[in-house]
Amino acid sequence: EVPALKQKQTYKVGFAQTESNNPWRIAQTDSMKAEAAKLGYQLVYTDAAGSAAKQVADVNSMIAQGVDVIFLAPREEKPLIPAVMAAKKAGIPVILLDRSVDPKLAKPGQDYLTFIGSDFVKEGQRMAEWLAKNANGKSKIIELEGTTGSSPANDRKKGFDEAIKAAGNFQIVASQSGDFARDKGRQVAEALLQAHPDADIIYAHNDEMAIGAISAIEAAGKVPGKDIMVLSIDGGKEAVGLVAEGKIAAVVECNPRFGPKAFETMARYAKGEKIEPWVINDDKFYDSTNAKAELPNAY
Amino acid sequence: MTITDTSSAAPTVRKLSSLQLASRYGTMLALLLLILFNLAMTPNFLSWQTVNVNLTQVAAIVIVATGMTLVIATGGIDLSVGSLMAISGAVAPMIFLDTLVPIADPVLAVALAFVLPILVTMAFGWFNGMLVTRYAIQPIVATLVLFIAGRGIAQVITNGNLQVFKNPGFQFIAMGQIAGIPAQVALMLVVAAAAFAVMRYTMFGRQVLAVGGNEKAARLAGIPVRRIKILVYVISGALAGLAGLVVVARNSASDANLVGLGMELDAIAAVAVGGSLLSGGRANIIGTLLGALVIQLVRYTLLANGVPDAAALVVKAGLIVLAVYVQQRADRS
Amino acid sequence: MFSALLRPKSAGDLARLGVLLALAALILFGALRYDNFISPFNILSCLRYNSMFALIALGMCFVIITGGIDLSVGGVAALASVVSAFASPYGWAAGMAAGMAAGLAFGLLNGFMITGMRIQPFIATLAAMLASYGLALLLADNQSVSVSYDTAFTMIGQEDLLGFPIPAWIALFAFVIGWVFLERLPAGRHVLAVGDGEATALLMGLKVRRIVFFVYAASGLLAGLAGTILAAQFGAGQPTEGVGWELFAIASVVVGGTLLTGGAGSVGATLAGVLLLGMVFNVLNFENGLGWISLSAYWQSVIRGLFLLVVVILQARISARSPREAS
Amino acid sequence: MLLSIQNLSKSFAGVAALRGASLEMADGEIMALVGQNGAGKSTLIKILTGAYRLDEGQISFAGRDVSFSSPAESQKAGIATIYQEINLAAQRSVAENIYLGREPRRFGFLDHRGMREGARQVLQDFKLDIDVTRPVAHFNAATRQMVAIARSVTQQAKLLIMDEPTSSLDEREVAVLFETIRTLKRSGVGVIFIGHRLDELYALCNRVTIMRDGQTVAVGAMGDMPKMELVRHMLGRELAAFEALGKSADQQAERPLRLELQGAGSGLRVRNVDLTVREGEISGLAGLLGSGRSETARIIFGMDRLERGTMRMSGAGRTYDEPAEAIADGIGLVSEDRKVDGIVPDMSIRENMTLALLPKLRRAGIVDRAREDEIVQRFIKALRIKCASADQPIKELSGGNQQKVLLARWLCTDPKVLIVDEPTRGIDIGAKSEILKLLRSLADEGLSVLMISSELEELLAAADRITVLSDGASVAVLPRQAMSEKALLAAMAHQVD
Ligand SMILES: Nc1ncnc2c1ncn2[C@@H]1O[C@H](COP(=O)(O)OP(=O)(O)OP(=O)(O)O)[C@@H](O)[C@H]1O
Ligand SMILES: Nc1ncnc2c1ncn2[C@@H]1O[C@H](COP(=O)(O)OP(=O)(O)OP(=O)(O)O)[C@@H](O)[C@H]1O
Ligand SMILES: [Mg+2]
Ligand SMILES: [Mg+2]
Repeated sequence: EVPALKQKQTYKVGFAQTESNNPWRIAQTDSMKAEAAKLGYQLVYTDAAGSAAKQVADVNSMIAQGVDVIFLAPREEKPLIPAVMAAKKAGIPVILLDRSVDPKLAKPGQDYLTFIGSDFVKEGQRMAEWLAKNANGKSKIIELEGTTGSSPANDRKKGFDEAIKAAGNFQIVASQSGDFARDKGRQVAEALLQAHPDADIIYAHNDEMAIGAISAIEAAGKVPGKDIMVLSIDGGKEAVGLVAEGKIAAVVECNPRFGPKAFETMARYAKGEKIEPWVINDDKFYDSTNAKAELPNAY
Repeated sequence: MTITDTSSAAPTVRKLSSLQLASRYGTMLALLLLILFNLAMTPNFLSWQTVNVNLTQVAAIVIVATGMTLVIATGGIDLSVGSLMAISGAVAPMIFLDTLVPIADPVLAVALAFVLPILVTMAFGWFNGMLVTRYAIQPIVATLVLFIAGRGIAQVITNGNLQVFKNPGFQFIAMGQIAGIPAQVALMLVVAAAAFAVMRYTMFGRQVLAVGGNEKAARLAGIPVRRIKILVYVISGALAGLAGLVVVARNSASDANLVGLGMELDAIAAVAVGGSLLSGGRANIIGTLLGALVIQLVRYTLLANGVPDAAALVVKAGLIVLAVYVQQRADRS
Repeated sequence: MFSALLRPKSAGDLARLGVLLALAALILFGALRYDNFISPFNILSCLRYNSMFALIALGMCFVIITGGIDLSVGGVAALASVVSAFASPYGWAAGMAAGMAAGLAFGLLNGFMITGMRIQPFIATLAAMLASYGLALLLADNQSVSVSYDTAFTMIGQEDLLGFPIPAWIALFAFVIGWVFLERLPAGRHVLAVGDGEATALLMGLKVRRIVFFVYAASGLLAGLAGTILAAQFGAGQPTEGVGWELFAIASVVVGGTLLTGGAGSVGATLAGVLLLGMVFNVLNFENGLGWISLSAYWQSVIRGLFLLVVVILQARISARSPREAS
Repeated sequence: MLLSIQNLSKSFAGVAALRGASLEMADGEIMALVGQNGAGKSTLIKILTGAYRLDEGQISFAGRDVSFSSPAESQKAGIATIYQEINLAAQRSVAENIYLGREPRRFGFLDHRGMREGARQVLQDFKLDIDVTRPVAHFNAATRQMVAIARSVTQQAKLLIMDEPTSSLDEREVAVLFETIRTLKRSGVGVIFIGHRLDELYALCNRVTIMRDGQTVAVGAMGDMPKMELVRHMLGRELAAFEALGKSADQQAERPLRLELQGAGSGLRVRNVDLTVREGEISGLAGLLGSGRSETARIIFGMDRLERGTMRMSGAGRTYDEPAEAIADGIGLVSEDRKVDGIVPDMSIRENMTLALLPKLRRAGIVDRAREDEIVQRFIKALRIKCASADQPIKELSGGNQQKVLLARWLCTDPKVLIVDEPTRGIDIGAKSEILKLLRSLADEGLSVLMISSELEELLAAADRITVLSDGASVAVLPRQAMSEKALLAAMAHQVD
């Protein structure tokens, strides 16, 4: 069973972040910190700098420091299992944020409390389904993948590729990693556009690469939104603005503001409520129909 | 003073081509093979746009690798270049976006956005040089300090946040054109040409090589060893700073987390593929230019031919080894 | 090592003394400032985690003594973790053998590139780093590979023996062998002499190539072992892990007073260097937990850089004050 | 026949270093191998021992045809070698160096104690009492040379090769070495001895092989070969007599002082040195090894700080923090260890030669190539530097020719004071007299030369005045009238006995 959590005035909570090298993670961290500050909790924050192994060590140091709850944004599904188990053994409930751990090895409500977040596979699917309806005759896709080996990259590719195959009529002419980065995304897009001049859709695994791709399209003398349709995931303000401008056709949101929901879930558990195994984050979808209106709400 | 000619036998003439030429041809050969391969295999390779894409993408590497060549020529190495790029890339937008202090005159702001970040990275280069000379810390370790802390500094001053901007004046160095040549390509050529001239014709160039070749002998010949070493790190810092500006200008955004990430390895690989010994005493700027082009073209080839990222790593590794090997064979023959 | 510390003879001895003092000071600082810092849980989990780095640093120490460098250790460890994860269903021994074999294979490749093809170590091992990551990703299909929980494989990483983590035992064992090799076997002298100058060692009749080949093979093997522990400890082969390990290892070796120019070095001080640098992360985590200042990850890297700076400057100072060397 | 080398050829990058050289010797023979700088002696040795590969020729050793592919192999076969540039692992201890590659073991482990004791014993035979656990880098060139010799002698080889082993030894040490060699000879060991000091060769060797331009030009018993004939074979011409050097006119006492040290001291090695060098004279500096001559030169040249006493250049008080300052004041230094702090190996002869001249060769930061080439060519001819072209890397030159380039490095800066530390070390007899003559003619034009040398004969022949150091202090100044070998030795031995 998941360790119990006493009701207290204030808590010492741990938040084990995986990395801080992109705007999305930074927004997530800020949201957690802001919420902890609002509630007057003490937040023990660690950053694993992209290493699953270090993240386990970080969790262990939180255990040593005797935190009440651990929020864990697992870098990877499998390697974080030992951290989850160690916390359980030490009597500290764990709440997973934005990525889950291998369900075969650890179960919600048993080894950890719950998983709060959205589904990367589903994000890819949603994008593919939207595209199937709104392609307007475009069909040749360049896919800009995230960092090779990272789970959002794997899942967003899997969800999209499978759904687009099911939809038929589409062809992924090239699929290469742009490392979730604007500069790399641009460089890869430049090379791929050059090698595949017939491509008319670019699907990027995050906003940054999509924005890089737009400048690659412009450098190649084409018009984003007209000659080439750009699709993205994340839905930060800049990207939503570009949807409003018409340069990006559609964005699936993946909201990083986890703070309120995370701490609310924790409070519910302390009160003794039963927590569902998956606290779903509902993410928006932006396209030309709603982008202008939603722009102020984008993160 | 008078020295009388007492020689009896005329010195025998050497019929060997110069070593430098040979090693340059090694890299050249690798480049030619790559181009031939692409002509045969890569779709739409033969076009001006291809040249354009590759040259603009290689510009930053060449600029950094030029500074790296000088550092390596003194027997040093500079791991901090990527972090310094991040710092200059972080500072520049803060100036013309008025995040630091409001500057009324936009022209002045842009001018400062060019000058100040480079001064900052030069100062960091000076810091590297001081560690290497004053404290006699080995270059890999001395520059490892800023490799680790430098990016942290850039992240701290921007709080890790992306800075997005549109500023045609500033972005001219990446987006502009000079006589039909993209500005960053022109910049790259100017930097490489200047470095070439310095190494070949000036006293400073000679002294850099002497310091790398035998530091004790250089000191005994009256060469200001410390000053020369500090200077190459300052130059490397300045060029890294410049490359940082080019990269952020090209992206209309500065991301302290990612600008210049891994650049040190690309730059060092370019220098090595280009035929300069990492142990110092040699500097082959043209080789570095060609080496960077080889690396860039390998990347392009793999991308354009749809080689998956993982396999691309293996192929890239193999090609670097091959290029260095060919180059060294040529060198020894 | 200890007699040398009591009566330091060379700059190296003094630097080694420095790293031990720094380690003691840091532990004392942590013990006084934080609750539970010297709790068995914290110390043992620190040792468990850092044993991987210790193994890599040991190999790096030998490589650096010959005046070389091995940038491939992180990538090789990642590859080995994937390979051993694949082999783990056949038992812990099979997993371990497979991981070490993968590491050794890359070590031999490095050795061949450096001695056979005469490619500079920096470039050869840089290429090996790229290639090993590439292979790891290809084998693992870009994902972590789960190890088998049916065999005893995870024991290698997760269990204790006599109250002490098994990975730490493995690392300790490796260091004892490394120490005996370097200090007590003729071959250790030869490794040191090669680092002093390859041309000289050659003229003195040493089989330089064989020695250089050997140290890269050993470094690969140890990286393979570290990768195996990585897989066992975290229950997965991780093709994207290991980034930056080579720099950590280099820094540990240097902090331990081994010069990158080769020809001198100490196994024991390297271990102290690993613990010192590993402890810094731990202290930073505890400092965050105090809640006085919440250090962002960014400040942490600035502080780590500064810490490295302070240590190497202190070392430089110490060596500068040691007896002057004539040449 | 112990060793027979026939028709050996070898070229480097198209330049022939050996052209059919040969050498034959029997057990228990001490063979002198002589020749001008660059004649190919060291190359011959390196091929024989497997450090270089031969292009053509046959070698048989101890009755078998051999072709060693590495020094390790030749050592195993019973050839012990000291190469010209002392080759020891600088950071390893003396004991380890002596036993490197054949360490004493106990149960497979290193026998540290046995190594220490053994090394101490061996060195005692050479009358050397040093701490064998200290790195060799801590010792001066002479001590290192002795360690290298001890290493080779203890290898119990059938053939012992020594390439200029005495170049940095003083007479006492040379005597000890020769005694050891003679003992080895008696036990049947063959010795090849390369050297430029003819007296030594006559004292030690029983046969001689003479090389010129990569060929063997004469072989004979040492006793049947008069000195003049030997030199003629070596040079291919007659040698002008050593004594013809001449001295400066006698009124030198009235000449203005150029460089003056009074009570100079630095660290422990230099305690109290008084020294004067006048305009246009060659001032000699003599002393036993370790007496502090080189260290005195280091002080004058700004490599070490003048901690006590005063130094004056042309009457003005001076202290230099960096060699650059000394150079700017018109001082030059040819250091004693050309490999460590002389040559820049990968640079060309031209670049090496003009290294110190660069500031004067520059116009707006650019090196004036035309002038540079002109100067370099002039010196290559004047000093008869044997090279393929001025753009050849200096590392490819023979030791003696490298030394000439270094001398040229300073001569071309037209200095006021030139300090030469062992200027003729490793230089053949022909070039040696040329260099001494050159120094003399430069002095006649006003150059002040401070000459440090361990060769008394050379000092007596060239110097106008000799200051003798002992244990870091100047103990005597011998004016020309008082100079004699006896007086010099007496002064050098001062305070030692
Ligand atoms: N590694 C090398 N590369 C190119 N040329 C070389 C090399 N080693 C020797 N030489 C050339 O071979 C010739 C013979 O040199 P060697 O060193 O054998 O002369 P030596 O007789 O030992 O002279 P010295 O008395 O000055 O030591 C010289 O002209 C030298 O320039
Ligand atoms: N007994 C000794 N033990 C260790 N080192 C010594 C000893 N004697 C001298 N040295 C070394 O010799 C150097 C001082 O001698 P220095 O070279 O100045 O004398 P020198 O008279 O010029 O001798 P040389 O003829 O070798 O040039 C020092 O650097 C010191 O390291
Ligand atoms: Mg010689
Ligand atoms: Mg001396």
